[in-house]
Amino acid sequence: MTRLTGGLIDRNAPLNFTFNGKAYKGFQGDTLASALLGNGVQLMGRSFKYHRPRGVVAAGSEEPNAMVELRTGARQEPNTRATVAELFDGLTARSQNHIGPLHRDFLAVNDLLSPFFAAGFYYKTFMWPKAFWEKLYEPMIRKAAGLGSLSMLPDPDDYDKGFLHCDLLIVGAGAAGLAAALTAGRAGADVILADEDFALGGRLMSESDALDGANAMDWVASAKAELESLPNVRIMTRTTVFGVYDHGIFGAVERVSDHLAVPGDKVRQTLWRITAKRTVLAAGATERHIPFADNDRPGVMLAGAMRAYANRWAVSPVKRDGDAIAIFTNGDDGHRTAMDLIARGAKVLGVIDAREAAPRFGDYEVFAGSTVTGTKGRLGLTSIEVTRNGRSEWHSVGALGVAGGWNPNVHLASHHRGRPVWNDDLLAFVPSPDGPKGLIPAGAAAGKGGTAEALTDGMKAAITALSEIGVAASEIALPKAENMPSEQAAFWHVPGTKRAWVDFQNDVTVKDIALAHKENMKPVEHLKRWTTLGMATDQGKTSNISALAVMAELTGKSIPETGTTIFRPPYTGVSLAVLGGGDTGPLFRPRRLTPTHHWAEAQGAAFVEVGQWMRAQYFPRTGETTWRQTVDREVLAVRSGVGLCDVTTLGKVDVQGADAGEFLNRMYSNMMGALKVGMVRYGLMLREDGHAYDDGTCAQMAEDHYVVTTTTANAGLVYRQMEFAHQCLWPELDVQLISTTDAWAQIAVVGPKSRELLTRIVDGFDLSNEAFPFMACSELTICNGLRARLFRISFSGELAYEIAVPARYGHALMQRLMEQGADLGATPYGTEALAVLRIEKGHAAGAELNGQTTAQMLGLGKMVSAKKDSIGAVMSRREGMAAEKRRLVGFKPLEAQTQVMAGSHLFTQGEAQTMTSDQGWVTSSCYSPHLESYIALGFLKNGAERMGEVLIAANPLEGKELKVEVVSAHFVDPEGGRLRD
Amino acid sequence: MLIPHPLLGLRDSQEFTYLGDANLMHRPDATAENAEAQFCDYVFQRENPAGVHRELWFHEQGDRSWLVVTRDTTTHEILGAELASNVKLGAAE
Amino acid sequence: MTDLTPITALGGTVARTEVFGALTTTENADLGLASLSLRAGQEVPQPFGLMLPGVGKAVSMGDYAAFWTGRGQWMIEAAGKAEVDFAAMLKSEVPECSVTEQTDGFTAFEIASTQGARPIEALMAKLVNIDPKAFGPGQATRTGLEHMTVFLIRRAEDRLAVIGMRTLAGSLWHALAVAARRLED
Amino acid sequence: MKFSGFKVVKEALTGHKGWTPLWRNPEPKPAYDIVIVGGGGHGLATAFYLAKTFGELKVAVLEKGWLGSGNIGRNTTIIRSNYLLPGNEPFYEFSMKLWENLEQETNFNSMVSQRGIINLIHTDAQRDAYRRRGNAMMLVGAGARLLSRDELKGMVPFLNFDNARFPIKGGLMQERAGTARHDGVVWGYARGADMRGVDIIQNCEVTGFKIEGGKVLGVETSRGFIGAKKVGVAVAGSSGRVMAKAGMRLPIESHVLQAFVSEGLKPTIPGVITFGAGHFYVSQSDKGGLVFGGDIDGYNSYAQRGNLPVVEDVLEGGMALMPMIGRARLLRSWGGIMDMSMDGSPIIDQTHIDGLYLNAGWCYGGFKATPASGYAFAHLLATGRPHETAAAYRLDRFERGYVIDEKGVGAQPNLH
Repeated sequence: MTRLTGGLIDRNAPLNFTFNGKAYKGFQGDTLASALLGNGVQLMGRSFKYHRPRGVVAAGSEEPNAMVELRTGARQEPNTRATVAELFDGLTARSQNHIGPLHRDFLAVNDLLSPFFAAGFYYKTFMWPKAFWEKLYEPMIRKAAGLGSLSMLPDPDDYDKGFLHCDLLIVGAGAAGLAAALTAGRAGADVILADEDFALGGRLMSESDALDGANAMDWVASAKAELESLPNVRIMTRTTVFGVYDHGIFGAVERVSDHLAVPGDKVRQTLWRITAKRTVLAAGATERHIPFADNDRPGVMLAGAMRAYANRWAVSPVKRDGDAIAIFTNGDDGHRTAMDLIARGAKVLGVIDAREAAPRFGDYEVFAGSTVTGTKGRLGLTSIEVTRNGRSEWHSVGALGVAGGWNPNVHLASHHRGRPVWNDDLLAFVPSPDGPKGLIPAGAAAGKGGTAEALTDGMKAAITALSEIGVAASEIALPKAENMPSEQAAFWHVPGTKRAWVDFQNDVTVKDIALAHKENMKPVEHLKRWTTLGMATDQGKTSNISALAVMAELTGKSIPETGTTIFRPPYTGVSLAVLGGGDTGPLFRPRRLTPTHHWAEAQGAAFVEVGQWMRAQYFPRTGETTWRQTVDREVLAVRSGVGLCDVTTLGKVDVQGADAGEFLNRMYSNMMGALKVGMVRYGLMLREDGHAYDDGTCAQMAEDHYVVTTTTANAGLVYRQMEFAHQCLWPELDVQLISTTDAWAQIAVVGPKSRELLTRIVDGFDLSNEAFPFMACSELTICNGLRARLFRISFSGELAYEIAVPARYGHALMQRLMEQGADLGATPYGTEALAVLRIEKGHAAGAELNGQTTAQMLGLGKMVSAKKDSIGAVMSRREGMAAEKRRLVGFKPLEAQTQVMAGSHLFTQGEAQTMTSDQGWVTSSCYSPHLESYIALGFLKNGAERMGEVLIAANPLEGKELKVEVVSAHFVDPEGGRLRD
Repeated sequence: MLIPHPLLGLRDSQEFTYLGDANLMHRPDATAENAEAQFCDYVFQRENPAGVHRELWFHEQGDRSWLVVTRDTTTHEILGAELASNVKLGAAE
Repeated sequence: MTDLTPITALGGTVARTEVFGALTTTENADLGLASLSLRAGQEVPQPFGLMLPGVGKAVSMGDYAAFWTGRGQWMIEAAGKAEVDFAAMLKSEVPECSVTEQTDGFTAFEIASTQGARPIEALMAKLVNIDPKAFGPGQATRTGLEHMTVFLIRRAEDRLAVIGMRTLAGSLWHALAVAARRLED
Repeated sequence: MKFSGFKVVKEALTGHKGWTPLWRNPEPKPAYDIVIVGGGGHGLATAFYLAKTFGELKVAVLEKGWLGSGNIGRNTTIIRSNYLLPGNEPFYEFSMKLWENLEQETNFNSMVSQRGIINLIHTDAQRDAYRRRGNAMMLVGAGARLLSRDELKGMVPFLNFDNARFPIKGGLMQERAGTARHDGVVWGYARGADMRGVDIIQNCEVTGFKIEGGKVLGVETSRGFIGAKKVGVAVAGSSGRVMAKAGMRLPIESHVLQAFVSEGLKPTIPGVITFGAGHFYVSQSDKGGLVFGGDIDGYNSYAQRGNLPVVEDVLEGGMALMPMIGRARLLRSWGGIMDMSMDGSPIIDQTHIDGLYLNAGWCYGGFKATPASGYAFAHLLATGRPHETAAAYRLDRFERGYVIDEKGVGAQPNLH
């Protein structure tokens, strides 16, 4: 054990866990990384490219090395940073990206071959022989690449989403964030305080600084207690604000139960969309390292992280108690780590300070003007080489802390592409002044990392933010604090001939940057892409600035001239499941059920998804073994008796107002104004670009009242288009629009016996052809007083009606029609039979009205009235549209029992089948039990003039072709006598 | 994004459906001599500015009003929103 | 009276109700609904004596209530009037206006809390991007909820009505139930 | 310098001393025969083919920032030729054939990887539409397979076959489709063009066109005036902005498209898969990240960043389709600006200004078109005639009524 004294762990709550199958113990309050270090485990993973042995580098979410596969089975979670994985009893973790055991990774051979794997090498080789890239090289690369693995099982956990609103969102609950929260909370503002950690305090948890002369955590505890008592403050721990979106909207993930073995009844995570009037970004800072030769060994870590492990988790980073620890720094901050380690009883070799005028703050050795120039220890650091003025000596150490300075966490401030600004005093980029509107950086995130200045800055940021939204907040009494010394030299890396890592995870070294420079990959984005620098899971948090500094040195430019990179959401990795939260199965999207759905279900109907709707597809009966048998029966029943079909899905829009007729006249291409009350007209709508859009009916219920129907697919779109026309084009017209699709259950009653059936349910309404002819409509009552609407319209070519009743009665009406029609052969039918009936009649549906066709093509050219203007009319007459020669026709296969596949292309017999000889295509096909033949519809060049011609319907995709005869699209009753009788 | 609805205040843009350039309100006169050319321009050509853009949003999951929103396409900052029918009627006067 | 027997939007013969901790959700199958739209140039009428509310507001008086749905448009609610031709009743009140029957266009779910506003507001936070703090009693709006469109009416601090499309009743109930259940602990 | 495995080994053994810049950083000359505006994939490919195939020697490419900083640097790297309409499919198939020879042509490994694309089918109507499309692909030799549900289960068993709102009923596959390393395409063309004498000039923003008597004479740039006999503009995403400097309006809106990459994972997804009932398409990069995207945000934008609703929409689709990706993490998202045209198809044409040529309107499908777009644009610039596969990409097709509308949604760019 390498535990020290103190810390914020609960020693009375020991927890068992395993790493690579070996059992260990940790404590409540530990992360996986601190617990492993506490057990003397330094080796935690392997690097991406060279498979170098790696240990933990950081203590937070920026960790590039210590990544594990957490949990097992379907909950296996790859690439989890051990530094943020809260320890729970029974946790299991495995290191990843190695073949064989972690300490003897077979792929470590890559490290020996590293000279061949220099930056950009992929692009220069693997090109010969040509076929080998995909067959050999790439599969090998793919297998070796990647990090952790997925279980390939569906994620078993639940995820939630939600929306929060506040006056002030505070990102980060360290010194600045807590001061801001107290200030705003006391002012009565609605505050959300979010922190990715499971406890409040931020860096205060990891430092030994006193507040008001006492342990800083005492102040944190009192601040927490006060904030929890304020009803206007919501504290959200384990919550990462990962992205800044427009107008003060933030994406945040709350890890509700990742700290538990299983979520139980809870969701695993919640995605919050937070709308904040103002935001204080108090996200702290991230420490950077200093590249030097072989600086990537387990045991080499950031000095600030080392301090956090010592102070917060009471662990020493060495494998064995008594091993010495050294610090390599370019500034005062490294000395703090030495002091804290000593205070906790660790053995410190000394501080290697690159500055000649290195200070000394306590009783430890200072190697002034010195650098670390080498390390030893394959699986864990054993010694370091310290060099001063060219003279080197080796020292035995078990760990080395590296302090290269701190980078403000400017990420969220840069999500709107505001570029961070270089600050020469801080030697760091600070947030851009033109960052997201309403977002104010504070504390270390603003470059004010001293505890005292962070507290003050947080308070001031809150006051400023609130004053902008008219909330007066007063200064609060802040605890007395100090700013620790933070002098620093612009010392970026230790020059040398050996490899010095800049990006640990992706194995990018100083040499790689030099090579990129040599090859003219100088713009920082080229550097990144050529070397993969900053593309690892830490998104360059620990590497980008060092790399810029090295490139700046090579180009002779300053760091800001060399550039920075754009920060993009998310701040840290966010599980894909929570972003796609909610239902992923049958309720992934809402389901619209027709009024007769439950009835159809009881009949054993098969259902089909039609957009949002579930519709009955067909109603199988006992003894029927194929769907075709069922559909053939349904179709024949309709044509010989009477069929019933729920057509509620068709869109219905109520159009009222003095100008309703004129309005519809402008919406539809054909004349609608001259309709009569009690009559229905078929209507064709065009898009403004002249193409066919939708078809439907207009029923005139009163002088100033129409009921319009649309296709199922376009119901919402047509309603929207009508609102557009009404509000944006012709607001002067007196028109009121409202959808009534759901209000009415509409049932098609179709077939020669439909009139007889309806006669049995209407309350004395005269259904005779004279009183209620084809295309008539009326309000009436049925079944002893139920209000209903009746439309005599037909899409099948048969005598047919559509009857509408309040939706709650649809179920009962269907039952009643079935009962009353039993002796007439009343048969329910679904969408399949519906399709057969309309294909037999040659009516266009979705496959023909697919947005690419014109009225001319559909044989409806005459419906575009030249006597008036309507949407799309002018454009439908353009040269290319007028020249369109394809027409909707019917096809019959010469062999009646061979299906003409929809999607086949049409060719003249004997011609080569190419795109230029293509004559058209088959849009819809079915078996017609009526004609005892397969039939089809399709578009054919000059189709109207080619009746009787035999063509090839080619389906090379499925290796088939057949001969079809061109016929009229009206296979049934082309004269239309049946529907008028 | 949040759309500052002139009646309802700031609303989630997810409640809206976007159409495009507010010039789509100015449908040409079909009886004009060069009507086809005017319609081609109306239907297909766009200013597509990098900067301030007047555009149509439909509050489909709200009060079903069409709005003319003025927005900077380079920053997404919204400078104002009006009811389209008011704009149209005002323009007609 | 017709001899056909209606079913509720959720498909039952009686309205569904379910308790989720502090929240109880009930299918309000008896609610009559009709939309009222002003024609060009009309004054705002007072059907059934209701002062039709302004933007984003709801009012109620006895068995009748109304909420604003758009400029010059309201939905009129009538408790217990689902089985009668409520649209005709309304039309006779306001013959000059456009009235459309909407009783079966929608399904109304009434959510009541036994612990005041907090559970209602917590539920809203999981479902709709409407700030509950600014959506007190007497507020009404339409918004999106799990890919559906709904009207919300804050009938009281501890009561919220969610009115969605009738054909989506099952999906809407599911969404409300899942969210309410997750608030239970 | 020729790149090869041999060269890599030699340099590895001699300390990488022999590598030289991939391209020069030349100062702009006063004038060129042809100036290409835009150092992205299409512009560089145009320059490459102008030099290599059409023998044009005095060519410059002007890039506002760094090479490949536009959409070629940020996309989901999919290459495919699975289009429906005769105006499109031969062109994309021509592009596919160029992809298949790209490495040999440029001597640069752009990692073209034909691991296949599967467009999933969820309804019978969709199957009919895909059959029509698949047959169109067969007609130009692009190859296609109509997969049954059972075949799919064998190939991609991790999809949600049994518990889906929109059941998977099959798929249309193009086996020759796949991905290419987007940056590698930029660099391959840039290096190839540079080696053939093209001046590639970075940090050179075109600020205006010099047009006299209806003829273009050159471009004003942040580095001074550069004369040109012909100017080809290939700045998709910024076409509206750049062509406005020539006084032109276009049948184009600029929209933002977001794309996403997950943290690296061991091999998970073999090829490219697209959801047919939601907005989600995905592949896995050689490095291991799941690269995926969905719909455009849907509003005019030049801001190069998107918003959260689309992020959620994309991942909802992803989770519904393949719920096994849930425990992977999103690493990075980005937003690129797309030239969304009025019919969803591109423009490669002369403008009404003599000598000024336009390559634009690629919507969110420009990456796969890069080689053919470059070739066809070079053909047009060099010969004055459109390449046969790009003959339909005329600017006047809108007014004349010959739109190429694959989706059938009309003149509404955000629906294409």
